[in-house]
Amino acid sequence: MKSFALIAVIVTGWLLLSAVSDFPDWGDTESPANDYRLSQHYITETFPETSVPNMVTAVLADYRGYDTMFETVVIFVAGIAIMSILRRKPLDHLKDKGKETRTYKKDPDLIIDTTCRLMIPIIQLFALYVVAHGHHSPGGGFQGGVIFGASFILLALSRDLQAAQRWVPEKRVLNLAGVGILIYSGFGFACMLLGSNFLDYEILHKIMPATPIEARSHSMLGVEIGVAFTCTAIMFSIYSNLASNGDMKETL
Amino acid sequence: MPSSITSFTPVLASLVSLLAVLPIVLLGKKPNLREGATFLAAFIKFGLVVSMLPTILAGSTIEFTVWEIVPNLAIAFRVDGLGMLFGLVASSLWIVTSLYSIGYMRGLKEHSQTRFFTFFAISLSATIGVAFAANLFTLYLFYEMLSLATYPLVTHHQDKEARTGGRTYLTYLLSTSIGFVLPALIFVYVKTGSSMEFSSSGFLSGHITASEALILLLLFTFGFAKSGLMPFHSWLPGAMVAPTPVSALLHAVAVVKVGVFCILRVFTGVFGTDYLQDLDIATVVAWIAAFTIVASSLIALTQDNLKRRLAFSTVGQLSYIILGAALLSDRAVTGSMTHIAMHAVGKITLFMCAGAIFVATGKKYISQMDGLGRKMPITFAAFSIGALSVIGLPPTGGLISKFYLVTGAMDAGQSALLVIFLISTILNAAYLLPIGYRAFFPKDPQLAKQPFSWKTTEEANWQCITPLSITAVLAIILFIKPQFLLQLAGLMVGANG
Amino acid sequence: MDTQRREGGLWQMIWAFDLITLIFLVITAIISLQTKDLLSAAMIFGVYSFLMCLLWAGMAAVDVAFTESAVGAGVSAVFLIATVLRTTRRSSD
Amino acid sequence: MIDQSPAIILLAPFLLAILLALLGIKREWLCFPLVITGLAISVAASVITLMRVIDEGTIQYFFGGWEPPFGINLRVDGLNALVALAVSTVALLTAIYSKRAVPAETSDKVSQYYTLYLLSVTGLLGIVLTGDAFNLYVLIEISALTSYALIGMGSKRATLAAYKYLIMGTIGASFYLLGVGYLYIKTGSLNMYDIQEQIVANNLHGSPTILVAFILIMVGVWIKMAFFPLHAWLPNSYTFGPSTTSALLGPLVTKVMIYVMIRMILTVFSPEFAFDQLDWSNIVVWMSVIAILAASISALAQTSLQKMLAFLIIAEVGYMVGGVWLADEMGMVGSIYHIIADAFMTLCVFLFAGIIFTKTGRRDLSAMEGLFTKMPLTMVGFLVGAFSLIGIPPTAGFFSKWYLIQGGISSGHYEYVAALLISSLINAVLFFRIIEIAYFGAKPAEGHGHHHEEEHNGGPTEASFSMLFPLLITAALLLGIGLYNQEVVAIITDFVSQFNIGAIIL
Amino acid sequence: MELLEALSAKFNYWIYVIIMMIGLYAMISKNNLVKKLIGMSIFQTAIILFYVSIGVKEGDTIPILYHDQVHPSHGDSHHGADTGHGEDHHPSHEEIVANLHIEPDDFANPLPHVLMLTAIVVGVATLGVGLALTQKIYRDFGSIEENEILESIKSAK
Repeated sequence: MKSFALIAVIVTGWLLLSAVSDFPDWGDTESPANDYRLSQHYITETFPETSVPNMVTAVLADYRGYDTMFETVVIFVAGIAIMSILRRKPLDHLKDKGKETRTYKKDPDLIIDTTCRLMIPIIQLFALYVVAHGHHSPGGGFQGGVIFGASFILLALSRDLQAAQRWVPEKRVLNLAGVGILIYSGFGFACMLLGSNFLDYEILHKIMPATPIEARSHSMLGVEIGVAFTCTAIMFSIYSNLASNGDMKETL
Repeated sequence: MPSSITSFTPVLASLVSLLAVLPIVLLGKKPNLREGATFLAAFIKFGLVVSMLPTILAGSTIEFTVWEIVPNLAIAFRVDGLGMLFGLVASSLWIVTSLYSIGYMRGLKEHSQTRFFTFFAISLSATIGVAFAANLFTLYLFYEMLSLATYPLVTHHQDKEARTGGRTYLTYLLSTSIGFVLPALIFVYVKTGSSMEFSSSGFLSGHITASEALILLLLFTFGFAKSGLMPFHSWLPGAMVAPTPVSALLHAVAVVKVGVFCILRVFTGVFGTDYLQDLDIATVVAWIAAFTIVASSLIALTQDNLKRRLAFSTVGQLSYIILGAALLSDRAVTGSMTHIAMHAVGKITLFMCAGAIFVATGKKYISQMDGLGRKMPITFAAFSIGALSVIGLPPTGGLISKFYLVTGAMDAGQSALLVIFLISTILNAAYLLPIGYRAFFPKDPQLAKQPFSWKTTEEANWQCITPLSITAVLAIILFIKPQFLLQLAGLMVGANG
Repeated sequence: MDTQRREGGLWQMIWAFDLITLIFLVITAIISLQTKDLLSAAMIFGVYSFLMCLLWAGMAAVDVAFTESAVGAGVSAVFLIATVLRTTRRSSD
Repeated sequence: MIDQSPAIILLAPFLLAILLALLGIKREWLCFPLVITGLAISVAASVITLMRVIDEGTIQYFFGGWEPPFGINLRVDGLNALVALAVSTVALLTAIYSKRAVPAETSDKVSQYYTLYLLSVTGLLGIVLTGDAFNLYVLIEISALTSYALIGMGSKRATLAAYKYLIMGTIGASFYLLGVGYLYIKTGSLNMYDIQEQIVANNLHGSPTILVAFILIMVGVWIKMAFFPLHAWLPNSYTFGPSTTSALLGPLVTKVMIYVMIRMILTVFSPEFAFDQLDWSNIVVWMSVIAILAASISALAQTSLQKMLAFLIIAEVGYMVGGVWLADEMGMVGSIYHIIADAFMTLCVFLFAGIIFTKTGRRDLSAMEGLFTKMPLTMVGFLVGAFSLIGIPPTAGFFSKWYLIQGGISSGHYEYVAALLISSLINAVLFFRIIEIAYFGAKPAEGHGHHHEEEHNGGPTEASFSMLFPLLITAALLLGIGLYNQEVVAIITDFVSQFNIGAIIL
Repeated sequence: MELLEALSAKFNYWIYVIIMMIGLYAMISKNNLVKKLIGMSIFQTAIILFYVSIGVKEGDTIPILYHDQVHPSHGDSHHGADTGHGEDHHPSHEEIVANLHIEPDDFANPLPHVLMLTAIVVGVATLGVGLALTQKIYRDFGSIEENEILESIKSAK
């Protein structure tokens, strides 16, 4: 296997490198990718068309919003997939008790506990800020969602899984994830119902107190919130499945 | 230019037995009604075929295009002389065999009779479909359908022997038809771009090179392996594990005849005899056929199992037909077309006799049949007539076709092949005549002394005896009145010139 | 407005920074794959991700860097560690 | 009013998947109707779209109202519309089959299973419909991730197979992504049609970057479609996964990937580049010949039905790759027609395998003993599928083989023709082996037998309606597609002729 | 020196290939399932590196418009709260756009960034699923070494 791998790697590497000399220089402003009307349009027209200064957010949630919806679905799928692969009823687990188990209903360490107590709300607040301010600064639904999810992971790490589950029980996690995507696609379907293309937010100005361009901006915020919901839920769900080996009982 | 008439009749003639499947399956629990349905379908089919006879004899053809299935390529039917001839043989013999198979199946209390009759009917549909196919494509469709529909019949007994026989059967037939015919077919389609309709002058000329033509000819000749041409013949003795009616109808009449019929079609309708003559490639096939004739006759001599001996005899006789076609002279082609009918009648008689013997006595081997003629006089009388016809002796129809073949060989200037005809006729006589002779005049003096009396006969049931008597008589009638067959064959050959 | 462009020296610095980070990236990648202890491998993978995130930030891809720091260096590493603890730390290669 | 039908094709299963995830956890009875609803809508929308494509030609649908290359669009032409219809129909039929199979095989995870199922179908439909190269990658990943889970929910060995699939699949998808990156660096665009325009406008056909991009995309797609030397992930995945999974993924994943290959060659790189300039046609056709033969022979060696079928899929992939690379119009038409025909015939035999597995709990061939008398209707369905795979008229398989051979002959690739025929014969052996077992029993008695009359006691009985129905419908469809192949081929020819492949090799 | 320049101009691309090949080699040759997944992540991040490198422009900045470009007057930043009534503190969107001068070369190409956000997410999703499968395999076979698992399957037969 090793020699095969080596051959495969050398061949692929050679192939990839052979094209490198044909590439435009790194940082070249005149390179086709940077010079083509596509990226030019994204840079110059994003704000006029959507009134969002963060081009990445605008392209992500509007121009390529369809992609992003499926990106959210990827996360959702990962969550469901991991759950369906790994999840088992606790009963199952009791049968093979012989394996190494590390049940420590631990006494919370004072320093860790206190730090986390302090940190978690701040992290969550920051996450909300990242979501909400994605239009103007780096960030958005994904990052915010992951950070929010991470706050629960931190909780689960510092205490144990049950502690975190009190906040986000398994059932609610799944519902939250679904609702997230539903929010996202809901914007899309609303556009369809109003007679426009899927995810063509402009039409939403009919039901929003906003101009068409602002409707885009607002809708983007909406879908980012949807993304954040899904990310939060799924990140925590993946963690809890992986950390408990699927029985949702024990933590690391 | 012969006129052509558009009519649904040929389609119906093919479909009628397929439609009969429904009542046969539904009436599976009531044997009498079920067989009634079979008979009804058989008679309707025969009637339909006969109804077209006058038109064909008048020199017209009947056509019907069902469905254009691939661009420029349709499932289409057309009845011409050759098709009519074959259609007549197959449909008339179906009636006879139906009666016979009822006797046989009931006599032996076979299992799964409904399945048997169902696939029997489907096979007949396919056979008539082949007979009336207007183009190579339709021909191929029905050819494949026949291979598959006969598989359950061949393996009817569902025992180990049947499995082996069935395996050989399908292996040979499918591998040749998929491996040889299909590529040849598509090659022809690609090269000519035509609808591949048979025409008396062929449709290949001008589209392919000489070497391609040779390859195509060989692909087709070997591809239609139902014709039993060596070296693709060994499925045929293997398939003799089937119940005798199946052997009788399908392996003496329908299946193998479909094989040679297809080859005849290829020679006369696809290449056209003139084109083949120009290319001078048919001799190869002629010699392969000649070799098959002699070799199979020799093998037949050594067989003790009656059905196997008949099977090898069939292999040889089929090659007569191929040989006739490959000689390319008008008379030879006429001879080989008529031989389809003559041999069919003769061979089916022989097979039915073999079956009747088995039903009555359970005997399969020739060595056991010493003196049996005294117990089964009708059967063995019919057997002898059938044997004469197959050998080609008067007063049977076999003589007519052999005569045409031999004179055709002379026309073609193939005197070497005349020797083959001679040798094989002697061999035919050597392996067929002694059976009948021994049955009546046993070697064993013990048996020879027994006095003959009608009261001590142990014939099989009447459903078995009647059909074989009919076909035996038919063999003689065809000697006396072969005209309409010759006329049908002449239609094809005449159109050639 | 031009003051916001990262002209001249700043750009050169970015270039140097880029180069050094790339070399470190290769090193961490190799170490992470060669370590027999899976827990260390997971940790070093976290380092790798973090370096990657720095690199991208240097290339003005702030959103990507942000995501990578949250997802790659953060959550991915946690997932890996969780799995290592749930299975086994030893690795034959 | 904008016509939404192209979008609905994939949004319907998508929306229903989400609703299912929300509502189905506690209400298991709700899962099945929701799945059927979603897929039925999808099938209906596919039919409408196909009709429109036939009437009006290519349809575009702009997500977010942004015209390409700025936004993502669906671009539906004759090729997409047909494949999308095939995908949604196969998914619907498999879903009907799954009614009993899924609760039996995945115990308490029914709602998760169905959610993944629908999302997988969404992914596949999205791949087929999208006009954006990067969007295709995202959807490939969706269908891949769902597949890993759908397979991994099976038996013990399925998990390992899924893992292997995950590694191979990720390599494949990443190669594709990298290829798109190489295209992007040279053209600056992501929309398939726009990429082609840019390649032509900037005269990039000679650029090594474009060449490497092409190789990367092809290799990536070949891995995903299990083209012979890259097939290692497939057999075990489709053998040990739940039967519904095999029946969904077996017919679809490889076919959709072949669609991607065709789309890339025709639309993105242009046939001139792929066939004429590169002149790889011979090499790839020979590779496919090897693929066909090797896979067929491997199939012969299998004792497990599912595994045998899995190898058959690999052989069929060889057919289609070869057919595309014949660089012949007829070969291309044949390959596209074969995508559709093969989707249904593999569905047919996988449904059969699933029924046998649920009924007998066994995967080996001897499980089929005596089935002709015990499950006659199931066997009828199976026979049609088997005949189609062998290539016996008038099933769809015969005609697809017909067109492929036609392409092989007219382009002069006789080795390909020979490989097709040999593989047909091997298929015949494979299936008649099964038919024999079903007909004679594994060990038929010696001699003249009447033994079958008494053997009616015990053993499996006819499959339930929900399993039988899709099988028979599939069988009927196979015959239908076969008999009406000209209508299908007309649509395909319409699509293919615009690329003028025949004129390239002169 | 020319070589060095040629090398340095495309240094990112060279290194991305190297990193990618490290990952690919690990994916194929490593026996340990977790190692394979780490290799996979490295492989994927290398591709992301490649994409991000495409979008770089010499002297560029992050692809977010400057605050004073979007808010030329000193109004508060709650854009969208105004619906364009044209009061001095709240210039309408049209007015801002009319005064907006964006030099494309100032900003990094945002498109690769967008694409790579997706790729990162896909990467973590794949990693998660892979890890879940690994855990399940460990549960079923008691090992995460590929050769040991294959042997246990063989011996079980």
